[in-house]
Amino acid sequence: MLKQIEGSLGIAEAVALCRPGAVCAYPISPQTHIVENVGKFVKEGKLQDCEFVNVESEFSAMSVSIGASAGGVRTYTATASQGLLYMVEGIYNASGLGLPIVMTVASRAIGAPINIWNDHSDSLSQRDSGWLQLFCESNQDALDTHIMAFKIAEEVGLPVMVCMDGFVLTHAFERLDIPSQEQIDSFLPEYQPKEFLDPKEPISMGAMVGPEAFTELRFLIQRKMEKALDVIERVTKEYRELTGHHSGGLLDCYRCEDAELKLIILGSSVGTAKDEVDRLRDQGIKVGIISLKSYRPFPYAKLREAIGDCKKVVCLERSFSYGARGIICPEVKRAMEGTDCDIRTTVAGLGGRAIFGSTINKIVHASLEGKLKDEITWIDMDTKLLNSYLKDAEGVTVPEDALVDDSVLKATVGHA
Amino acid sequence: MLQIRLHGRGGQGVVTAAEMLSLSAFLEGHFAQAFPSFGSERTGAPVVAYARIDNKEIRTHEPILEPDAVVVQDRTLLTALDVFAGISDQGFAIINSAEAPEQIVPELCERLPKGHVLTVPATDFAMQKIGRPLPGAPMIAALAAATGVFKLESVQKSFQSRYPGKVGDANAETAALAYEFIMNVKNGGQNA
Amino acid sequence: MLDAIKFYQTGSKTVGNRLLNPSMRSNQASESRPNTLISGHRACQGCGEALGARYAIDAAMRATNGQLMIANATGCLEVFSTPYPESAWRLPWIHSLFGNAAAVGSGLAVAARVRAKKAGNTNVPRVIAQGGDGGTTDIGFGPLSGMFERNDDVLYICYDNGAYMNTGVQRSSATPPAARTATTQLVGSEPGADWGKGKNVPLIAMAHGIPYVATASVADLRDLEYKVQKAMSYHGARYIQILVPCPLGWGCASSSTVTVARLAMETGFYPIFEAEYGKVTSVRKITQKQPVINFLKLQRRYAHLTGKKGDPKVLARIQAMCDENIKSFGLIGDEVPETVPVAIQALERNQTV
Amino acid sequence: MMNKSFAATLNPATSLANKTGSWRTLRPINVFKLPPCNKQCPAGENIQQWLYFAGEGDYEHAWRVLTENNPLPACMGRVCYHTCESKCNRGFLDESVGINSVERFLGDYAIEHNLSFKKPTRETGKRVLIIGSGPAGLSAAYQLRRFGHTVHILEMAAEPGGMMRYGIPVYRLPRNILDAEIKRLTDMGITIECNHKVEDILKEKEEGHYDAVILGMGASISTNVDIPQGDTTHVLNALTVLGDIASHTDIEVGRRVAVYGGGNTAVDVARSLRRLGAEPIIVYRRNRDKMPANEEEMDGAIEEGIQVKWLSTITNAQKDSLKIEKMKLNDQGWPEPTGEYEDLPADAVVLAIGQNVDLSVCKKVEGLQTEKDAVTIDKETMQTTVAGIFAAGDMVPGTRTVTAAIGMGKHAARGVNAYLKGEVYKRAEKHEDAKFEDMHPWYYTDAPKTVRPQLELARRTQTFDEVQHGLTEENAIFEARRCLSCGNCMECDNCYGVCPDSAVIKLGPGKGYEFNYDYCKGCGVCAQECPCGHIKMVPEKI
Repeated sequence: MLKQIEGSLGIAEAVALCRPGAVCAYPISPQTHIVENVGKFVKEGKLQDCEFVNVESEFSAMSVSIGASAGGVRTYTATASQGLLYMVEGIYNASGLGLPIVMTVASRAIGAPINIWNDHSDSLSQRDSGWLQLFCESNQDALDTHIMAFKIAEEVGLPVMVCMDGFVLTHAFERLDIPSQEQIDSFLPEYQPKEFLDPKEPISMGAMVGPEAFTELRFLIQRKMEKALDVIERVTKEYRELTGHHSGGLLDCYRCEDAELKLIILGSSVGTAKDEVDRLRDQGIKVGIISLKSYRPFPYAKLREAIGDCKKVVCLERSFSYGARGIICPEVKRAMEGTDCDIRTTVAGLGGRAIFGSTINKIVHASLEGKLKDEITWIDMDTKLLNSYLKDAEGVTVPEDALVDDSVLKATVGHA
Repeated sequence: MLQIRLHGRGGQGVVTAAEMLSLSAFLEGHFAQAFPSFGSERTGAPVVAYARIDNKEIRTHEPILEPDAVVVQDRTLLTALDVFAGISDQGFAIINSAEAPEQIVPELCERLPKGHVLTVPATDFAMQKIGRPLPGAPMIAALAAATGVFKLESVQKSFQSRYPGKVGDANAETAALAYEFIMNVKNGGQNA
Repeated sequence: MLDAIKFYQTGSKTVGNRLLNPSMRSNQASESRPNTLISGHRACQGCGEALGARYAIDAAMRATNGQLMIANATGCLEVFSTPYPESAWRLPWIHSLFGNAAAVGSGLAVAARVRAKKAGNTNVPRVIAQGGDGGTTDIGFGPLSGMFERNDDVLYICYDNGAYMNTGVQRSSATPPAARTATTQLVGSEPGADWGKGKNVPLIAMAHGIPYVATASVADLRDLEYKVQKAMSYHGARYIQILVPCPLGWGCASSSTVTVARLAMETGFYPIFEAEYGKVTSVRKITQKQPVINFLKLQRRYAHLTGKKGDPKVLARIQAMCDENIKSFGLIGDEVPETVPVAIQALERNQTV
Repeated sequence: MMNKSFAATLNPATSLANKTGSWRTLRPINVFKLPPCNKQCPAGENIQQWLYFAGEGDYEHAWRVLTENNPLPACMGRVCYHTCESKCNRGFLDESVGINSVERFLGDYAIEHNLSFKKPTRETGKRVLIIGSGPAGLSAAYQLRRFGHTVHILEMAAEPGGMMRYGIPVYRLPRNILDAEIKRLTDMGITIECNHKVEDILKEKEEGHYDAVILGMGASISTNVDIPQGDTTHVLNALTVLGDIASHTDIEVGRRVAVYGGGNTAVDVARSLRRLGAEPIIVYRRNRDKMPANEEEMDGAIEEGIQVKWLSTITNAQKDSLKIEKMKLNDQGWPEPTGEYEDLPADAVVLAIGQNVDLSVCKKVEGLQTEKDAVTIDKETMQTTVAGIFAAGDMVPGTRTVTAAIGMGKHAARGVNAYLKGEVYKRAEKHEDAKFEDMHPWYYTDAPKTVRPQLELARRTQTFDEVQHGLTEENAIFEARRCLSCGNCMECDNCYGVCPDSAVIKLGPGKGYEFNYDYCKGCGVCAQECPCGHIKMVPEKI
């Protein structure tokens, strides 16, 4: 059914279609609208046999989710940014216990300084947590991915984070095609927990495991992750056939055929970039996009195949690893090890600084013109602002960035 | 693709207006998109919202730098911000005011084609029908009248579906007033 | 005639009593008690927490007819009961984290209700969340308070031994003043834990207005069992804090676990009471009042107070604390306090000023 | 079955594979200590144990345990001076347990319910002669009969019972009670031949084909002192007076009677005379503290209006009055004359200063050694210096009380039994003492001793009705339940409950507990919390 609704409401509808037994959340922007709507569905009876718990912190949101999942019901929660970090201990715990919780991360920057706007530093900080991390291009993709996430999580036996860009997607009003309850019921059967707390068959979950078995347990989680690559593809295929929606998957290629440059992008910037790639193609510039949908598990083989013999790859990263470089780029390099593919990365769109088509355009041109000199390049840096500080503080300046676009800076929040 | 930027202040329903605008277009079979400027929308603070209307899937999520139309819900913003920044030469500007456009934005009136810069006393209409200064419905109805891209009925329907009952009806009535007002201007009539 | 004589040799103070009608004997006296925490666990010799946990959970098992599950905070109890590959529990049990037992309990309660409802089953398993004082009064306090205010159907049991024993006896907010811990050592001019610090979680729990709050001790089994049973008769958030001596952390003989807990009650050091909906409804009266020195002298954590070099001023201060407890909780006499007692820390802080 | 996660999910109760018993350096064991009451009891009664069953209301079981050592509980529940109570550990807590009154309750219960002793399952064919049917003789006969021996008692008096019949006033021991308990013994097959004074022990033994003999004659001769006297003043001896009262219930002695002596006999005489309407006054050479008479009996005498002349000796008995010399106690507590005299009006004097055994018959036996007022015996076997001849009761050195006689009779019987099998009786080694310090007094709720309802004082002084009433069943249970069960298990389940490792196994009612050494870590909480001191921690062999 087609609806013109806010992305958050679409996610809430998707979650409700999956018939969870427990949903809990703590308010944090920009995730709030999702759980507000799920809570409403529970209260008005649209979502039955489900309890909505208003907890006092994200730590408890994850903990209540752990309890509910261990208690044998399908469990959902959502968070972002600081909230995600506040529940980190529980995040690792949920995956260690193999609980198939599905959680939306409405991706947002992490403070200090406090910043409510979108980037990927929150979700990517959890790359080693043992959760599957699926990124979404659009609200339709996010809606569909949530539904698939439950099935994937339950098959794999690990929790799944559905990462969708905060505000950009969560607060965007768009046309969404919502599958019918019958469709989803046929796709996602009633939840059958692999193990749960049941007085009929008492088990002790969460034992202390020492050196004698810890490595093996870790190995088994990694094995689940590797299996998850197949599961994601299979579930995606099934879902696409059911709905006709081109959502999900490990990664998605756009105009990659004969591309001399392939951009690797995660999240909502993919859509913006697609429009720009169309314009560049119209100008005869052979550029394509690989939209990375599954960051964990990382589809090394699939990505290598997607890059193929293209000699130039540029990543667009909306997060950063201090003291190192990008976070995505090293993974891409690992995928392309042994080839002569030139892989570089750009950092843009931090803390809500918008990514425009023009941003993509600049990156493409800079790459093709050999202006991306280092492995990593900061895009749309306000060097004037930077230098005004550096001059006073340290008596030095950095070179003015030729790649900066004043209108971009102006259009971002705070300039408006 | 038609790109619209809406300016207003927190509490005036700017984001809702953008959403209703997208819904109106959706109801007519268009692809549409609306999104706020992702701020924390405190009452009284300047707020920006965006909307896009197209006949194919809208993939981009970038903010609108070069709008085809600008809707200004609060005329006090005219002196505070460059609300018309990037507006295309064939663009439309709808301003919430009882005064004539020539009196408040004479330069813009000169730059854009005749009839593309319009004022509408949306707050007055809202006070008449809703009893609260919520100019969203009349403003987008005015945009509908000015551009002809979507119909008054769609605007009314979108508000009525969002706010079933009295509030929706009152919004629909204000929308009609504004629509009539602009059609009247377009047909050579004078501002009230 | 036998039943008419209410005097049973040891009255109700022992675990069982062959002279009592079986229906009146303690749960622990039963040959068929559930032993939910079974032998083979790795608790230290004389572990009060192991004892308290079995007392409490067995009682809850009886109260719920075996329809019970547990969320356990990180801590000694968790570590000694479930080291891979052996579990000492005989009921559904989960350990998640140190600070989240209350919230995991809430989640389990949700799941139990939803599953029962879906299955058309009216018999909903009940949930106990449990942890030590560190996991309860400190790191798990936020989730605990959240569970309370939502009135989630969880009984939270805090096994209070007054310090972080699992990590090597560090101070918690339940550590009493002047007590030695690894982070409040017996050095300096005021050895041991500081005065005027700490929090009284039972009173805080009462301030949430939850249906049931109680303190108990491993030295009064029947009182403990009664309280657990009573707690299970309520739905909503409930809190029981059980004093469980730690021979290691307190520096007492492993055989003294129950004795030292008893002295904590009989000296007024640890008031035993229950409260319903925020109001104290009964108080366990001291049966043979003893000076606090009798409690302190069994424990090396108070070695600086009880030997020849003991500081009489500090001792007097602890005695005053006990006397204040006796007064404000009405531990002697027939009365139940009309108003909510004031946390003992208030006295300390007032004196500090 | 659930599909369980690797390592992080465990099966229930798998910890049983971890045998924590290996941690132990101390091992708890059950010890059976000797309660002070049992230790004190001259009859060797297992008091703690029979109180245990009495407290449960299983009176027959309690009575059977009691009568293992004492066949005369109804009598003993009346006349025993119950020194056990003075040793009772409960005395440290509040008041001693009223052991004696529970004993009497059980004795009376057995009479009321016609409980009988079991006959021996096997007759040995051995014949034992017992001389004297007093408590020592009856006790010995009972124990021998239980062994299956044939027992015949020769009694010189007209009725059996010895001093119980002729030395103890009826108000303390109604004769129907004594008769009932003797009858129960004869029902076992014991034969008693009265009015048969033995003149020649060996002859009796030989003619009767007895395999062994036990001498159980009582101290039936009153000790005399020479008091210069005029013709008109009666000077009588206590046993004659008591015997006459027992036989005729009424005698003429006089109105004002001085009873000379400070022992139990003196008190018995004084209280008996009071009941006959006389005004007895006890004359004793020392003070109350040094008085050997039972304290309770003395209290009763004073309550009944009997006066006492302390620190006094009678130097001369005149018509209507006695000359008394005042005494004082020296450093050793012995009386010394002061040379001060006074007159005491009195119609008669009853001498109650001691009794002797008639040893003349013993002296006829060759090789039977005697000493001052007793025959010489082996204290272990109770055998005299002549093989096959044993002695018990007043005959042998030691305390001359009914209770002591019963104890000695029991040991003599065991001595005989061993002798008949060609063995030498060796007494069982006594268990370690159960001390109050080993107990856990906190566990015992305070409960005062139930005081036996006493007869109105006035009534008591005018008749020979029993002074002490028995306990009601209610009181008996209460009293029995006051027993601390010193050093012996009372099945309170404390060990079973307080074990943090669930390593104590409860075996079921009456069966006690077992330690599960597979899991017991040796913490010692069970031992510390055992109310009775029944558990001891002993070092583990490492």
